[in-house]
Amino acid sequence: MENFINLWLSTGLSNVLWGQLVMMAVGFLLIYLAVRKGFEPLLLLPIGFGAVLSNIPVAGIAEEGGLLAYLYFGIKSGVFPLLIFMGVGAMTDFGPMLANPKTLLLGAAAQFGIFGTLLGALALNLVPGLQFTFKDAAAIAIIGGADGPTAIYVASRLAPDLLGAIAVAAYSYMALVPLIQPPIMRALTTPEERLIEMAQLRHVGKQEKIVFPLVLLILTAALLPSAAPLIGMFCMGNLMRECGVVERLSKTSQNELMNIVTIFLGLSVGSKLSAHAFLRPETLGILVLGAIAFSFGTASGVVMAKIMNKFSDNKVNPLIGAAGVSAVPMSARVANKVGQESNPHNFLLMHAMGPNVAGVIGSAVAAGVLLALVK
Amino acid sequence: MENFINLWLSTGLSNVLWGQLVMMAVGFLLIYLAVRKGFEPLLLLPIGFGAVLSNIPVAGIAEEGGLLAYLYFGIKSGVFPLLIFMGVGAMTDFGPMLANPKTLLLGAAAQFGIFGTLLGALALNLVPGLQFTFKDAAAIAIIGGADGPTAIYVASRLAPDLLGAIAVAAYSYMALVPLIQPPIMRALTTPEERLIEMAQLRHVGKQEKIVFPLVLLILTAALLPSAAPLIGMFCMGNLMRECGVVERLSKTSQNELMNIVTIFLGLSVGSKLSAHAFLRPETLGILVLGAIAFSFGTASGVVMAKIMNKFSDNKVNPLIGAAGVSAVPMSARVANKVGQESNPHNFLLMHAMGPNVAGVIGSAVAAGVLLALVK
Amino acid sequence: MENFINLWLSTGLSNVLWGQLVMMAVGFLLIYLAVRKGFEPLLLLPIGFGAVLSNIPVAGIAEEGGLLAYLYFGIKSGVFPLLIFMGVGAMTDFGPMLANPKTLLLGAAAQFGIFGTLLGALALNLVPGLQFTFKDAAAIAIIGGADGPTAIYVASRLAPDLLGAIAVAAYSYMALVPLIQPPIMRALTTPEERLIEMAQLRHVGKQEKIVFPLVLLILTAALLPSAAPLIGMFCMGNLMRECGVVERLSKTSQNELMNIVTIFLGLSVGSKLSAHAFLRPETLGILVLGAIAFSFGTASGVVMAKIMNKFSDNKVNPLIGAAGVSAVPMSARVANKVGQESNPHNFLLMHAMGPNVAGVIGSAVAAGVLLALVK
Amino acid sequence: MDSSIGELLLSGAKLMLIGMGIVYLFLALLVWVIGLNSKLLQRFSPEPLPQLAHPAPPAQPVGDGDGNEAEIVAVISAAIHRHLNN
Amino acid sequence: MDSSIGELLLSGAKLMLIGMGIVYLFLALLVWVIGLNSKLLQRFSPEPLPQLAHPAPPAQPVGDGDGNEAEIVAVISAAIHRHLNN
Amino acid sequence: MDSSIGELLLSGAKLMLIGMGIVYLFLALLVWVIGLNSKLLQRFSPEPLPQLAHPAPPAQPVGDGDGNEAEIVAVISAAIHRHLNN
Ligand code: NA
Ligand code: NA
Ligand code: NA
Repeated sequence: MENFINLWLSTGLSNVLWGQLVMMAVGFLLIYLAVRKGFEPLLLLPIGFGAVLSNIPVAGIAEEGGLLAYLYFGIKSGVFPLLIFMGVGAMTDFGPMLANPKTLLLGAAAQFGIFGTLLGALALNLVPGLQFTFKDAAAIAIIGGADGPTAIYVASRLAPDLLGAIAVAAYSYMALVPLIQPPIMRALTTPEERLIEMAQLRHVGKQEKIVFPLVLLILTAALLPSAAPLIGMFCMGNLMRECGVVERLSKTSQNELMNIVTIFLGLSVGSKLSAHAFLRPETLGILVLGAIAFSFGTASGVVMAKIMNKFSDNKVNPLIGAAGVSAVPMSARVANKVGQESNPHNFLLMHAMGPNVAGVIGSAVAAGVLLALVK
Repeated sequence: MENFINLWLSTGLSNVLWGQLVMMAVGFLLIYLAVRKGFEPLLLLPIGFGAVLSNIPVAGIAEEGGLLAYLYFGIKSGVFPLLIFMGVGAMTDFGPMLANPKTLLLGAAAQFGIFGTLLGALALNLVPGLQFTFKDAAAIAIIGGADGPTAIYVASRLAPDLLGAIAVAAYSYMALVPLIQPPIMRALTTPEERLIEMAQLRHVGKQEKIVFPLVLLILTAALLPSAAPLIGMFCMGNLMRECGVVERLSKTSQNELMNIVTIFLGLSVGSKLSAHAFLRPETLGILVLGAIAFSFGTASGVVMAKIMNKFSDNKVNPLIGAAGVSAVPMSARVANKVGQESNPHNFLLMHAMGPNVAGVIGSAVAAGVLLALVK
Repeated sequence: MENFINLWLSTGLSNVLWGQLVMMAVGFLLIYLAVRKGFEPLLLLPIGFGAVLSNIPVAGIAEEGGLLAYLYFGIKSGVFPLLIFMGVGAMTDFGPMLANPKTLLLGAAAQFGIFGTLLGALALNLVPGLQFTFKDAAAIAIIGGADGPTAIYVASRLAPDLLGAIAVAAYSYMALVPLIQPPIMRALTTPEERLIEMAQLRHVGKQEKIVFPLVLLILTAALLPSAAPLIGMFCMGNLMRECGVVERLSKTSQNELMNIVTIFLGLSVGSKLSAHAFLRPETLGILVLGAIAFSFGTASGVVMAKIMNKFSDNKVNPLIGAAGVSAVPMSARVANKVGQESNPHNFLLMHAMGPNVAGVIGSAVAAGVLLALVK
Repeated sequence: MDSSIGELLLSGAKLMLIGMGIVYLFLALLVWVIGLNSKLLQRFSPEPLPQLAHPAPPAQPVGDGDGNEAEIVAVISAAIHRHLNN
Repeated sequence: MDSSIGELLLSGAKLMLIGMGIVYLFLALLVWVIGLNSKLLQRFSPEPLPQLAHPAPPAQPVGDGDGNEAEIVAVISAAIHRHLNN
Repeated sequence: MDSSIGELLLSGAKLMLIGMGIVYLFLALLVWVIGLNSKLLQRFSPEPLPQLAHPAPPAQPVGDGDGNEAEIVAVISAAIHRHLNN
């Protein structure tokens, strides 16, 4: 009898708290979105599992001594996001951007999504019940960078408590880019602008591609050392890709190492989806702000392109400005697709890859600014 | 001269203890069994090396600051067996089990091997010189689960001192399945029973395969949270396999990650094969009990199948009951082979895969019971 | 305004020290050598990045809590070099050496490079401003082993402060083998000797290849346990390669695991290239000694071959003695190439692989001696 | 000490009963849930059967990482073979 | 509290200006450096253009690990196809 | 200080002698053991020589992970080539 009572007391049912139930439901929702809707499945599936596992009562998988607590150390130390960023660097072809460097400015403009959201997060303090410190606001703002590892790296440094919500918001909105961006792009452009065809990109030599990551690293070291971990690992990955003499390392950092770290990163991010950290009015604020951040970023990129067209003869199709938010390669594809709605023979994909990868650099730079100035 | 004495004093020969010699011999025996006899070489080869390396005098490879001491942390934390279990999940096709869910009961019955052995281990306290606590007995019993990572996980939690002997016994007997099982199977079945042909398995849809790991996870969370780390990681692996949207992660967890962790796990298990932990009468008890555990599990599976046949028209070939011990896929192959001795055209392999993978779940559930109730 | 001052104070430019600038330049030089000159790019590229990243002012990437400080733990613990050594074992074919075991003596002779350099390093204490302890000298001497992981392992144990310089010297000179060795080889051999054709190697059976790593492990355990971590992991890798039953593990340890650890190892070695540790007169001494070590090793190998020819009818082409320094497979190729200058139809490559892999064992043995006797 | 062994054995027997009970209950519950799930899916979200009703594909329990490669090799061999026979 | 929110917002606005300024400056600097670099390379170390001036190949941002295999399969299929059509 | 350097050098020389001695002894022992082992194996467990007595295959010291793929590609190329030449 005593054994049966012990047994019942050891079940999840007899111990579960409402918050845990809700968070497990959130975890399953993320898994559903990943599997059935194809929302960034590589991250949202492990994050969803992390959320479910860490909220199972009694098991304590995310508590000290549990699997997820050990894995989380990879985020706390910054190792996981930086390794992912190295892999992203090894996957990135800067060719389109180097062929048309002006598009870097589109990537810069789109970072307005970050800083505008910062202001928005601070303004939310006016809403009773919501309270964001300056650090919180900065961490939330980085969602606007539309770049997963950057968001996780910054949040783990500035506001570890919000990490779960921020990562979920960032990846969810990145998955929603094909829904969020087109209306904004159409609203801000005229039909004529959407028809602009761009000159074919010049060929970019191997040497330029090899020199670029080194130059980027030097500039970062000189001007913005707080961004050096992120950009440094990114440049290392990219140089491994382009130099052609360390194929083995480049392949592994793009594939096996990336996959292993992705599984661990997702699980550990999910372990931050605890009821006490997530079921707060602040989370709603974060989700709303995230949507705003993406919209702002998209809009600024498009508007910047229109401004550039005022001052230059080499017209830029303003749709590719939307790709400046990063969300590689999704937003570049969106730009291409919206462009082809107007003219099916207008291939913008390559042109949009320029601002797209510029957006990655841009948000790493913005992350550096936040890490340097927000104390 | 002094230098020569120092030198001689630094050799292994001048420092070796008898126990170390014997344990190195055990290590080489394991390597021999792995390489020449093909006994679970993926695990027994690294375990053998771990045993040899950790018993080399002076070198201190398994002592604090040594390689194997660092690697062992992956077992102590539970990370290694859980990652292996994720990989096993990603390698498991639940199709045959879902097509014929009744076979789950065969996987349940075979767990009698675990609990019977528990009783046996406790009874061994009657033998003078042997002493097993309740925790020890539970850790030994899990050998009957015929599942490597589960055994290592449970042993590392309940009786780390016995880990080496338990892991070696588990893997050795798993390798011996083709020798241990057939006589028992033949003894407990009539020739007519062995001839039973089973209906072709129905096709199992993709959706059922996707839903199953989620349902299993929910039931575990609700009823047996102590099994949640094991079953949770297993389900994650299986969902990654079946969902079709994270092929990269599924492949990596089945291959590279699995291989890396296997090497580390084997070496660290081997590092627990120290003379002081292994050269005790208890080890002999463990080896004897392991053989009994496998026999009991096999017998219960077969008998359960015969009982089910009494109550159902859909006859089950009782040979596939033996596959309930898990030892995937070896015991399913054994069932198939023994069946074909009677009728070479009777293909039982697919039918035996059902109880086989059910046995994995069954022993994880039993592990959960032990972890919950043995304090 | 205040913000702008903060900003300026947060830049690298306002904080950089001369030493950091120089070390970043060294890092870029290593990257240049790797990418454009093909100098051991798999290691020198990550080492170069490690040097650059760890010397970026303000960022503190190699300081406590930074990425490189975490990665360095893999060297401090010895785990990284030992895993690399396992991978090297899995890549090594001992066939040519087993076919002609005499060549082991060439591998032994070439280790004179190590011990001669030890004496040289100690003699450098006569130069005012240079100061090497006995431990320092032993760590520097191991450069003469021409084997990266061995050098890193020994240096991390005996003189962690010199690790950066030692690793850079070791890999740089390994890359320079095609320049350093040929003049020495030509100077020490007569044209007739260079024309010696060697008998075709006998076929070496699978069993011999399987038994060899086990025998080597036993001898090491008995006689030189201080070399057991290195040689043990090496033997494990080699047995995994030859036994044929753990193909999965062998492939992974040669490829993905090796690549991952190589990236981490390179970065962490680079993080030891700090101004304070590298910009010392001692570094110059290390570089000079490294060149001497390689030359001594080459010369001793060649001379040993000539001595052996005096006592045996089975003539050995003394050029293959130079391959005894290890630097696998570069120095074996050099021997082959210099041989073909005299007779384009004289294929020495296979014959040179014998002393080449013997050199790996030889330097691991020498490392064991240093670790055992230098306290 | 004998008495304490008796107690141990008693606890062991209890644990055996409870343990086997839970294992059976849990897996029986799973049998029921699988059946229910299968029915629900067939009613609300039926999947088209594959053209040729074939048995479930063989499980690949361990080490099937090279499957694709094997397939490629098979395809190549076939191609070459046919070619040479032409 | 209102006043402190006002202060927060003011700091936020400042940070926005500085932040966007730095991002623009940094990337504009990059534009200039890329141009400079391209010119320097063309003058001092020109690369031969590829035969057929084609646009830069598509970026492969994620998961192209199987590219080679796909290519192999494509090559095989083509070979077999031509063969069968012979 | 000079005297201590003298001592250091003396210890170094000793270590050199001992070290080279051990290296030689160890590897010479290995030579003997390899020979012994080879003889024992040939007597008690002879392996059939491969059909065509060929020299030991080349060592693949680093980075041969893609060997198989290269082989496949080579086989394919050959197949296609022969095919096209038909
Ligand atoms: Na961005
Ligand atoms: Na089982
Ligand atoms: Na060497």
